[in-house]
Amino acid sequence: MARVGVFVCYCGANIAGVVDVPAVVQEAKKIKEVKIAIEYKYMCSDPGQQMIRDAIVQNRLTSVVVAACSPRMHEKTFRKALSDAGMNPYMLEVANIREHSSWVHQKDKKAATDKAIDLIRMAIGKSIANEQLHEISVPVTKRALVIGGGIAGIQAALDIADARIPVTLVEKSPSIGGRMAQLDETFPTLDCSQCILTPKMVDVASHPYIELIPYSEVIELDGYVGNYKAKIKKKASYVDFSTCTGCGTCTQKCPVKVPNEFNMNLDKRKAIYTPFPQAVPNKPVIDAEHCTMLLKGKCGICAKFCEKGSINFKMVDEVIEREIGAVVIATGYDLWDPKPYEEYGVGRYKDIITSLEFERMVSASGPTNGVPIRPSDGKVPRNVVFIKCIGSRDEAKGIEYCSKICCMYTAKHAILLHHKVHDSHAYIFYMDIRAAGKGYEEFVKRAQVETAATYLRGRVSKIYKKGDKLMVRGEDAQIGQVVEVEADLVVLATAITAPKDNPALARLLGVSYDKYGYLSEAHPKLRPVETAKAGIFLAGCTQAPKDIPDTVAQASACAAKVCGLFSGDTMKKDPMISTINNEFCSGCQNCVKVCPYQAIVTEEIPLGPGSKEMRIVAKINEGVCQGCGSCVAVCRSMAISLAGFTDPQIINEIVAI
Amino acid sequence: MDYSKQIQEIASKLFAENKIDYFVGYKQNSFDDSQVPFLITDPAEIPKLVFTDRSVFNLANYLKPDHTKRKRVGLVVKGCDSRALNLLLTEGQVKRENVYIIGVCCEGVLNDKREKAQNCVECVMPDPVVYDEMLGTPSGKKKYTVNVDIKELAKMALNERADYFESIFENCIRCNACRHSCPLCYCAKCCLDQETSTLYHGANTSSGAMHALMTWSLHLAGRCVDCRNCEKACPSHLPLHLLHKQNENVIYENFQQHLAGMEKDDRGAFYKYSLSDPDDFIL
Amino acid sequence: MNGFIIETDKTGLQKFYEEIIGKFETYAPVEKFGKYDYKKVSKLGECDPDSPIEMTMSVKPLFFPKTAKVMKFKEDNTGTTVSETDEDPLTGQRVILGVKHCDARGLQVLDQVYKWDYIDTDYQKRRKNTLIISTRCNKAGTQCFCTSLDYDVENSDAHDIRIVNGLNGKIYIQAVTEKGETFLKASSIKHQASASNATEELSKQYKSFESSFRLKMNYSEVNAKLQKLFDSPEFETISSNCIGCNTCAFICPTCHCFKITDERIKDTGVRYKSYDSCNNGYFTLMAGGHNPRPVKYRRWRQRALHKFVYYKERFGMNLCVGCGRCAISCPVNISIFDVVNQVANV
Amino acid sequence: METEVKEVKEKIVSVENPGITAPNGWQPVIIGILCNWCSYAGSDLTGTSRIQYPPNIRIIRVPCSSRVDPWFIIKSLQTTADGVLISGCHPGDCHYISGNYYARRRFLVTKKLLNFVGYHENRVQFSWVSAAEGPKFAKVVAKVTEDIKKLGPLYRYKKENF
Amino acid sequence: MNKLTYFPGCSAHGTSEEFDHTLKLVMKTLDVQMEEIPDWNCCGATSAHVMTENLALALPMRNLVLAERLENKTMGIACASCYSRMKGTKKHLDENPELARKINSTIIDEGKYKGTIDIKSMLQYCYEEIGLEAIKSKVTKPLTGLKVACYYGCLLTRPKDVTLFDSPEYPMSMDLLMEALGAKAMEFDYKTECCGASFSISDTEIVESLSGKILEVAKESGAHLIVVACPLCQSNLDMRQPDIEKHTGKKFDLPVMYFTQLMALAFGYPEKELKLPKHIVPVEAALKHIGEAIPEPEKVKKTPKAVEAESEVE
Repeated sequence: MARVGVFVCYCGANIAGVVDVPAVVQEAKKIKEVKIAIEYKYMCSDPGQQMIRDAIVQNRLTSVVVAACSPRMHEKTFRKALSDAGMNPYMLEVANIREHSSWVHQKDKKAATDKAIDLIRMAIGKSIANEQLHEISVPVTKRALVIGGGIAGIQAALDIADARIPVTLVEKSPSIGGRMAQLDETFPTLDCSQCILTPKMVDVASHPYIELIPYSEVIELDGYVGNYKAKIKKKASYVDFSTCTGCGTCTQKCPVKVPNEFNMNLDKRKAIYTPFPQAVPNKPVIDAEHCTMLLKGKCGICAKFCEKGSINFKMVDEVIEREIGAVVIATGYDLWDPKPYEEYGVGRYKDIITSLEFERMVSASGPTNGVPIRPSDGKVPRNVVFIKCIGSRDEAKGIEYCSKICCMYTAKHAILLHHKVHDSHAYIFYMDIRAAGKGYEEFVKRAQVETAATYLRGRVSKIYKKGDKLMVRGEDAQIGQVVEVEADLVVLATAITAPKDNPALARLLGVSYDKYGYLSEAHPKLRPVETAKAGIFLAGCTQAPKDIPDTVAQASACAAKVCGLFSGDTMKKDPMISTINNEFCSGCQNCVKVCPYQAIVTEEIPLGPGSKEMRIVAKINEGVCQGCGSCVAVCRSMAISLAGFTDPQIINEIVAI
Repeated sequence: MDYSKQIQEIASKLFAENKIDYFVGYKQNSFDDSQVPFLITDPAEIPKLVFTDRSVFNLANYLKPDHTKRKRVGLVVKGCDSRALNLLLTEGQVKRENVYIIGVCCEGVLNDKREKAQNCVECVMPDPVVYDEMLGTPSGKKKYTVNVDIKELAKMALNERADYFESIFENCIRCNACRHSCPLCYCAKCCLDQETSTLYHGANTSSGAMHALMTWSLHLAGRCVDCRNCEKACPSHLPLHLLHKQNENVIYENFQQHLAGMEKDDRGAFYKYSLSDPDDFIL
Repeated sequence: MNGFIIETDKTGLQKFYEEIIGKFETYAPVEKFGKYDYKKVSKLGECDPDSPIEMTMSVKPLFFPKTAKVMKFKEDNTGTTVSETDEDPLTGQRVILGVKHCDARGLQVLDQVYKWDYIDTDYQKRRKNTLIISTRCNKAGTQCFCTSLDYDVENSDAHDIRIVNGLNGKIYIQAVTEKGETFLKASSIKHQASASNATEELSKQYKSFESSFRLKMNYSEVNAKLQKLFDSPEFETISSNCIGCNTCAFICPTCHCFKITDERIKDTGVRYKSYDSCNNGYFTLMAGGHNPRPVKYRRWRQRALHKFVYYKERFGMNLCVGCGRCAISCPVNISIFDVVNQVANV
Repeated sequence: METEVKEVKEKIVSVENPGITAPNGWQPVIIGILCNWCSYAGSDLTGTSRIQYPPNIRIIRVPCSSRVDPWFIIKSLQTTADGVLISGCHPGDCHYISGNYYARRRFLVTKKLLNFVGYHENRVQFSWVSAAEGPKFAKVVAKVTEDIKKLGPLYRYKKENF
Repeated sequence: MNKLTYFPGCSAHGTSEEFDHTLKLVMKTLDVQMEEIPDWNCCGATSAHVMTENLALALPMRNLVLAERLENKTMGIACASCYSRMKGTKKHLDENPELARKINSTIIDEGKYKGTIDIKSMLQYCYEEIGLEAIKSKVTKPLTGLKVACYYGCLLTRPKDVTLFDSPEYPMSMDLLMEALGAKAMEFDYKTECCGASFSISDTEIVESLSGKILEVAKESGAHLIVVACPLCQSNLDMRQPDIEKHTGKKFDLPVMYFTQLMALAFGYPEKELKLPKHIVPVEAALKHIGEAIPEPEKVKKTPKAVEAESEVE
């Protein structure tokens, strides 16, 4: 005989403001199995939980229904309360009367109350059919996989490895370093990006617990938290890293010149190249799309000059496997292509460039040796106009969100411009200045005062050519007038976008992503570094635009999560998985066919007690099963049931309304 | 078509070579020209075996019962029967090495009114799709045609159709002959019989019958081979094929012209998917 | 007792029927999906009292429906409250036309079990308030064997009024019970006792009817033999053909096993009583998990012996009335007749 | 954003049995079965963003749309529901990789079969709602409620229901 | 010979007679038969929709209905304003069939609105349906040496989702057309800027400053004349030029010609056919440039760092 306790939460006014809680409690009391029904302001608070614990003990409850916010919010909290009271935590059901009633039916109090009552009735019905469940523990493989070798990936890898946990770091390009390696100096301290990054890169290369696999991609991931198996494709580099000394002769001799993507195509690199001087590993790779040897079978000069004979044109892609327990995704970001801004003449005027191009120019190791120039004629610009929010916060042409870092790096650029070209002047068109962060506002001030950059609040409506100048016409909203600036160079602060292959990666890893392609965290506030898929974590801009400090912080957070996950040899697992009733199983193996995790196998059991004849039945692998229930729905003989979502539970809900 | 002789020969051969424990065929009924399934373990009975256009019953059904399930069985199958057998093989209910299949290229069987049965008129695959020995000459796969009754019913107004089906469910006495006569209903214990399960709807009301028959037909969707054993078994003469043909039709039109039991290792439409499946009915 | 006989013709009979249908709540065989079932009729056109036995369901459902609400219940914090169902167990008079003799006998057989240890009041009410007018078949169905059983088909008293189509084209309406007689008297049909040769005509018709039987057996002998054949291996061979569907039991005029099920919504529910069958593998499954009849042949043995031995022992009547419906409806045409004979005559 | 459904004034007739009209102030009961990862999260988002929608829906949480056995739908329609809405992740976004593809097939066949035996096609509806589509969820619910209000109460196979 | 339903618009018979005239000539050469819509009416222009929306829809709809009667695939419209009204209306109606039925009922005796016809500006028609190749082939007297600035105005390519033609910000169709005729289309950033047409009567101040800017930039680009495809643009830039010069104190004398005029010229029609006298700013001087060789712009000397982003082999 079930004995149910019902606990209705006011959630301050969130619920009580719309739903007539006392009435709800009265209704609940009417139900046969209900032994106690009480209301309280905040059930999730300590006193609230105490009430539940006491009620359980005093009324010898067999199951508990909490009517409050979404189970996705506080299920864990209340389960804890149950087990504290010595009750199986899975005897809890949560009726979601906030997100599903009070918040969405604010106009219609009566209906909201009725609905709340029904939702509670359903929860009671379900809870009666609840079974006692116990956490499952599965072994974990203590090795982490970090995808992406930018600052996020590097930081995460280092932190995990420092905890003596082996890490496999996979980087798409020939060298780690990522976007940060392209930067000149970093706000707000203006310390040299390379100087702070390269030591970390070297640490990665030399760390005993880090296995660095550059020029490679993850192509497959199966398994489950603690027991993933990853397939990694090492792209053919045509250079044998084991023998190559990185002397660089090949690069000098190579006759083929290719736009240099590291320098935003502002200059050329060779077909065999290392992306940049401080690259890690500092070994060249051959760019198969341009190498004449690989394309036409002629040339091969690099091979001739390589004393070590490390060049091998026969080399092919290689797929390696790694057993891992957790994944950190740190794939960074792309830049938005400003083509749609036709009224600016983007694409027609060489002297309109993007911020990252400017960044490369002012970088001492950059294509112009740190001197900003006009791409059209190579002259050094005097008047430079910076336009912010190109693509960001622009629903018509670009994307809704704010890219977060543009305000700061534009201020930085103004300062750098001043440093490099003393008689220059920077004009900055902006919508708002968003300088939230330690020392950020001061930094912007510095740009405005020290370098006397002219900040103009307003959008640029037009850029047209006048002689070899660019006339930038825009509104200065503060004086409410149209202004025109005669510019030598225009720098567009283009938006940050999610890497274009993020969705593909997300599907491959089985994590979700938002409409922009950023990977989604499990909870916006409370679980910002986890994904919905257990054991997969997010670091850096792959989740949302971030500056370097935030990225590093998140990366370290990931590391902490991974270490936590690996703290024991086994790991607790949610017991809501499928179980098979051999009596009913007819061995048709449809479940085996549809299971997305190959969690179901077959076994032979005796036909009857003591019988020699055998029959085949299905068998669930507890560790692998994720509890999706696909097998349950395809089992015609209803031999499978999914703990926590059994047929009786669901039907009880249906008939309880 | 009359293959009685050949079948008798094969049967005796099989018994002689001790290839089988059971032989399942047809025998003449004592009181009229209809035939009944005939299980023999004793070669002496072989002469009673017959096969004509009155050999209606789908013998694949006889691979279900415990006394034959794990024995070596020789049996006679028509086109549709062989498709059912194919599914039984795929779903691991029968071991291929345990059955010796005599496939007959069917020319259609007669119903009690002595006219060609509807499912034979609309038959897609008269030839056996799996067999050890074939009798007759294959006539190949036929074009799929939508069942005439389905077309008729589709024309009806919604509430008329609802009334019609309610009358069907009302006349059902839930004897479950349909299920037991279906070769593909082999579950250890049918979900509809599990008193403990929530699917159990024992009451013999029209809603109970509706619930049972609908669930049943959905469990057979994409698997039913249209042998109409169920319909022939039904003591209330209910047109049970309607439900199955409807599902078959939807599946054929939407899921790459899928038909049950045609290929080896095909479990039916619900146990695979295609990215291009229709999505327009979903908001 | 056999009351007086009225001699009339087709039209006379039709008038008689029409009058009844006009006056009383009347049930008669109505065709649906090519099968005759006893339904309420409002005019003679709808039904066919002379429906062929092979195509006709029995009248059992009119007294023992395929499903019936036993009670309603409601559960809340005050406890469980049980209430009557809204179904009426028939209080007004009702007449059934075209009942087969075997079915009528079937009712007599059922009476035994329903007025035994527990009195099924609903059933009794239905019986009491029903007047049965049966039509004697002219020709036996392919599976019929009523004549070779333990009851006198010719002078059966299982029905109130008997209608016989004489070979001479005349139709004879015979009152069998007092109830029938008073009913007949009350009817407008002219009821002077008719030609003296009526009785001969009746027996003539019966003779020809009796001669039309394909299946015959010596009941007492079979019954006697079967009593000793509990362990006969024959049951196993016979049952091998059976596909274990429950058709035979569900359409049998005398099978009376049922199951009890509850259907619930919210806090209210209804308890149903519906047909069940001893052929069902889980029929005898006990709560503890033990099942005395796990295999088919044992269930078959139960069925055969219950019909031909046990019931007879307990109630002095044979549980099978020889209508042959089981054989007709059986997908693989297994006939209880063959079964018992085969077992008995090995 | 407001998605209130205005009260239907005139007498509503049950499409399946035109004999029956709804009692005054009749409100349909709609059972919504949502997958935990996308649609349920989406419905929570609808709540957190305070988007209003009609109160007729009663939500049941399942791990994945592939958990939904067709007879949940049949059972609902036979017992408490006037309509059913089932919602899962968009194709390709299934948290369990392929669940919703299998579900999609079952849903189509079930929908057609129910319509064939005499349920209006709008009684049972399906949707893909992602965790980010709070507004869409509200829209869907509003539409479904609107539809089912038009269809009137469902009586078929419910008359045994006391 | 392909047929084209033609809607001239009010200006065609007045201020932009030369446009209409040359257009007909050009189409003859390109062997397109123009069928003017019988009994066409005002498109409603800017005045109708300040009265009532229904009127603003009914007027163009009537024209559409009449046009559909002629059963040609396409309807060509000379005036950009008419074009915008018609196409805008059609889109609006097609999106709201209910409204369409309502409006249609008011002019039902003209016939039923089907929404079948495809609406194009004459420029669009030349560019898309006839094609530059066909036009090139007809050129007998190429306009080499003539530098032109193509001015599209605000309506030809906007709003994007209505016109569905060329880029709304920096269209190139007319430029390419001019290149096809042999002329040189200069890079002209103001090709879609507002000329202030709506204020051409009410507030000339604005017109002068806006159109002034356009002329200034056009001059800056080194063009000999401005090419337009819209009567309103033409009248604004041409007719107001003297005042603008007064207003800004700059000297432009930039003739403003219709693209069809130049086409006619290139197709070998005599100058008198162009009805040049109708121009306020004299054209003759500009046309003298035809035949001049254009000096190659001196190569900008590249610093080693200057960018060329395609791969090369030494």
